[in-house]
Amino acid sequence: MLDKIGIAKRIAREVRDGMYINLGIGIPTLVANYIPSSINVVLQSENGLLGIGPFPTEAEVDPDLINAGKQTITMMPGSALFSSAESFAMIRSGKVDLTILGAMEVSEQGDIANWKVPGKMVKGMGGAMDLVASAKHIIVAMQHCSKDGASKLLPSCTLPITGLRCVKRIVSDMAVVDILPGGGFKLLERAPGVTVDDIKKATAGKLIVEGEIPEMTL
Amino acid sequence: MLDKIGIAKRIAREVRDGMYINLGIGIPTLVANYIPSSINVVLQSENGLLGIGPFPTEAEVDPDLINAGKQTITMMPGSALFSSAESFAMIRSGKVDLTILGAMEVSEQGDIANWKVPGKMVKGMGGAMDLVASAKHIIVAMQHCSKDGASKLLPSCTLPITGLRCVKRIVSDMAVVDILPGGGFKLLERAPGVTVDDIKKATAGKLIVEGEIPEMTL
Amino acid sequence: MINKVVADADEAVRDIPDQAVLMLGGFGLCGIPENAIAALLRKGVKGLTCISNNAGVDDFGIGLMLKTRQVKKMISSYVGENAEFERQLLSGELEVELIPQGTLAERVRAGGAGIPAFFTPAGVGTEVAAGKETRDFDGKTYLMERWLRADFSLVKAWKGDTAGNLIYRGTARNFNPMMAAAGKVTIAEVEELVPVGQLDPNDIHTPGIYVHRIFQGRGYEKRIEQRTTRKS
Amino acid sequence: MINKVVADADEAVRDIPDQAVLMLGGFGLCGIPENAIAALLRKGVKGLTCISNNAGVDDFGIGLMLKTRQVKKMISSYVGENAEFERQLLSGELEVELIPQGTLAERVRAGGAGIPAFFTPAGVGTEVAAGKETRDFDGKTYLMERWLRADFSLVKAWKGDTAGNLIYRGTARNFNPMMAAAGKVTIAEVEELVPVGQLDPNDIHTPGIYVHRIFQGRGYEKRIEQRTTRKS
Repeated sequence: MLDKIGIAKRIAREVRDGMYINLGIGIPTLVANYIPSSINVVLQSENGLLGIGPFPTEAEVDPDLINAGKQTITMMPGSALFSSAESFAMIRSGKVDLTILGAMEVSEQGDIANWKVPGKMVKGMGGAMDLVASAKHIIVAMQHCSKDGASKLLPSCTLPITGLRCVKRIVSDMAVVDILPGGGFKLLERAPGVTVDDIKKATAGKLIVEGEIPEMTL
Repeated sequence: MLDKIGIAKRIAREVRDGMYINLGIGIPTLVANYIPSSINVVLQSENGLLGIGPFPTEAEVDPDLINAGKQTITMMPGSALFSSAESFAMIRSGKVDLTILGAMEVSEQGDIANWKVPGKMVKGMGGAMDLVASAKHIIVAMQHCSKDGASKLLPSCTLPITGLRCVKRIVSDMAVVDILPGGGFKLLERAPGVTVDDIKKATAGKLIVEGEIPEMTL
Repeated sequence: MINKVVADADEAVRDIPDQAVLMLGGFGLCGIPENAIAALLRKGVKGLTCISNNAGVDDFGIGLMLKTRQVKKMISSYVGENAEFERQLLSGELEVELIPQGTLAERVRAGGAGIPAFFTPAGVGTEVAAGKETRDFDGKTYLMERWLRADFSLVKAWKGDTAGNLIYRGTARNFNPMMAAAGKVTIAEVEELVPVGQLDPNDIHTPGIYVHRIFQGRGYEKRIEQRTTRKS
Repeated sequence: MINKVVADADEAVRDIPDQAVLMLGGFGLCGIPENAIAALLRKGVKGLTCISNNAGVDDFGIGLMLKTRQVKKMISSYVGENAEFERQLLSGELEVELIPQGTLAERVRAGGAGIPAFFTPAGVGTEVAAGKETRDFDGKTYLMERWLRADFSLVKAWKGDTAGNLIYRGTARNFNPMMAAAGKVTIAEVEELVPVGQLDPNDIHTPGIYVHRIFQGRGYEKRIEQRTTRKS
C-alpha cells in the first residue's frame, strides 16, 4: 500500500519533459516535489500563473502571489501572469498537457465525482469542472477504498459527478489503472505488497486483468 | 451647402466632454480637428488604441503606431494599447459613447449601407458592421445626394446594408436630420444657403418638417 | 484625458443602492477591493447580490458583509472558508449559486465583451447543466451559458492613473480585469494613483474606458489565507 | 522553463505543408510576421488558406505570397490595398471570405479559448447573416458564430523569451495575441529574443504556453502604408 507521498512519487513518473501541468489541491500538489530536476515542466495555477516555483522563504512571502489553494508561492524565471479568463481559456483550448487531481469516486467509464457530498456543506466546484471537461490527459490521485472499506472505483458514480468520461488513469494507494475507451479499469501495476486479488476485492467496477501485473517501482 | 470641413465642424458640435469616440475613415477623421480644446474626449482606434493623438512629426513617425486607416499617429498621455479582440469587446459592450462614420445610403428606418457597391471590387466591411451593431450613438457624415443628383436618404437602402436600424443622426452637406424611432428623417437644421424646399427635393425617404427649421451654426 | 478620480471609497460607493448586483474582484483574499468593502459596511446597503469567485473569510473580505447581513445572494465558484456563510446558507438566510470557475470567468468576460451567450464544455452531464441548452460541435457536447453583468463592479489594482487605466500585480489580477469591463459602473481602487502619462500604454491591463471612478485606497491589509513557507 | 527556440524562420516553418490553414498576425502592414512570410516564399508551399485581417500590399506582406500564387483562400475583414489580389479574385483564382473585423477577432479568440460558438450582434440583417442561426437575447437579435483555429499561427512580437513569452509594442499587437492562442502550432518571431527571467511576468501579453517555436527575426522593414505627418 502506498501512502500519500508514495502516490505522489508514482504520479511524478508520468511527467514528461516539456509538459504544462495543472496540479489540484492535496496529493497532486505534492507531485511537484518528486519531478526529477532533469525534466523541465511548467506548473499552471488556474488563478493566473504559469510557472509556479517553490514555497517562499519568510522573507519572500508576497500576499499578491498565491496558488489556487490560496498558499503563498514564488515564481520561476520565465513565468507569466494573466487573468482568470485567460487561465481557463488555455485550459479549455487544451494547452495544458496534464491535469492531476483528487477524486472521491471514479466510474469504469471515466466519470469523476469530487466536488459534493450529499448531507455535507457544499463548498463549490472551483475550477474542477472546467479542468476535467477540457484536459487532454487526466490522472486521478485517490484512495482505492473509503475508510470503511467501500470501493471508490465503481461501475457508476453514486455522488454528484464533476465530469463525464474524462479520467484516463488512476494512481491509488493500491494500484495504477487505466480507464479503457470502451469502459473498464485496466490493471497496470500493483503497489508494493498488494496482490491482484486484493485489488480485485477493492474494485467494485469492472477490473480487467491481463497477463502478469508488475509491482510498481517508485 | 457644406463642404467636407463644414460637415466635420458641424459634427464636432455634437461632441460632449468625457466621451469615448470612434471616428471612421474620411470626413469623420477630420472631426477631431474641430473639437474645442476645452472638451476632453478619448478617441478609439479599433486596431487597439484608446487615446489617438495628432499625426506625428517626421521625427516621431513610428511604424508600430497606426490608426484604423493605417495612418501613422501619436498617443495622448494616458493612452492604453490592447488587442483587436479587446477593442471590439469594448465596442460591442457599449463602452464607446459615439461612433461617427460615412455612408453611401441611409434608410428612413436608420439602416445604413456603406461597405459594398455591386459591380465594384468588394474590399470588405472592416470594423463597420461591428461598430454599427453595437454603438450607443451613431452619427453619419455623408453627402445628401450622389454626383448625379440621386438622393442617398431613402425609404429603404438599395445597396447591401451594413446594419439595421442603427443610425440616430445624419449630418449631410445640406442638413442635420434625426432618424425617429418609428422611422422617418426629422429635419433639425439647414446648411447655410439651403432651403427646406431644397432638402425636401433631395430626400427620397420620408422627411418630417415641423415648425421653423433654423440654419445651422458652425 | 478624462479625469475619473474621486476622493475616497465612501464617495465612490455613494450611490450603490439596496438590492444592487455587484461584482467584486479577487481570488480568496488576494486582489480584493478592501477599501470599497469597508465603505459598503459603513454605508450599510442591504439585499446585495455579490458576484465574486469566493466569499471571503469570517473576519475579512466579503465575509464582513455576510456578518452584517448585507448580502442576499452569492454567485461564486468556491465558498469553503467561511463559518458564518455556512450558517446563513443552512438556515436559508443566504442564497447561493455555484458556477464552475472557468465558466464564471468567461460569463463575466462575455458581459464585458458584448457576447450574450457562448458554449463551454464545463459542467456537461453534471448538476450545473440542469435546465441549460446543450449542443454538439465537432462531436463534443457543450453547454450554452449566458453573460453576467453588474450594476457596479468593485475592482482592486496595483497602480492606476487619473484616466482610469489599471495595472494589476501578481496573481492579484485574477477576476479584476473582466469584472472591470462588465460593470455598468466600475469603481477601481488602487495602491498607487498616478497622473496620466506615468504608466506605459503598453503595460495597461485594464484600459480606462472601463473605469468610471478611481481612488487611492488606504491601509491595505492584504491578508494571507495560507501562509506557506520553506526553510532555506 | 521549456526552451522553444529555433534557429531561424526557415527552421520554424519547415513542416508547414501544402493546403495548410494559417493565421497571420498584423493589421495592415503593422505587426506582420515578415520573416516567416519570407520563409514561406522560399519554401514555396502552395494552396494555403490564410486567416489575416488584411492581405498585405502588392509588394509586401501576404501580397508577396499572392504574387507567387501560394494562397488558395483569404479570410479577412478588409482587402483593399492590393491590385494583384483584385486580379486573382476577379479571375476566380483566389477565394475570399470577408468577416466583420470584430467577429474575426472574436472567432479567433474563441478558437484559442475553447469556445466553439458564441453570439454577436455584428452582421444581423446583412449578407453576413446568410445561413447563420440568429437568436434573440433580452430583446436584441444576435448571430451565432463559430470559432476559428489554424494548423499554424505565425505571429510577430517585439520582445520574447526562450520560453515563448511575448510582449508586443504599440498597435502592432492587434490580432497577434489571439492568433498565438488559436494555432495548433504557433510560431513567434520577435525583434529581440531574451533569456528567461528578463521579462517581467506582469507585462507578458502572450504566455509561453501558446508558443511552440520562437526565433529572433532579422532585417525588419516595418513598412508604413500611410505615412501621415504634421509640420511642427
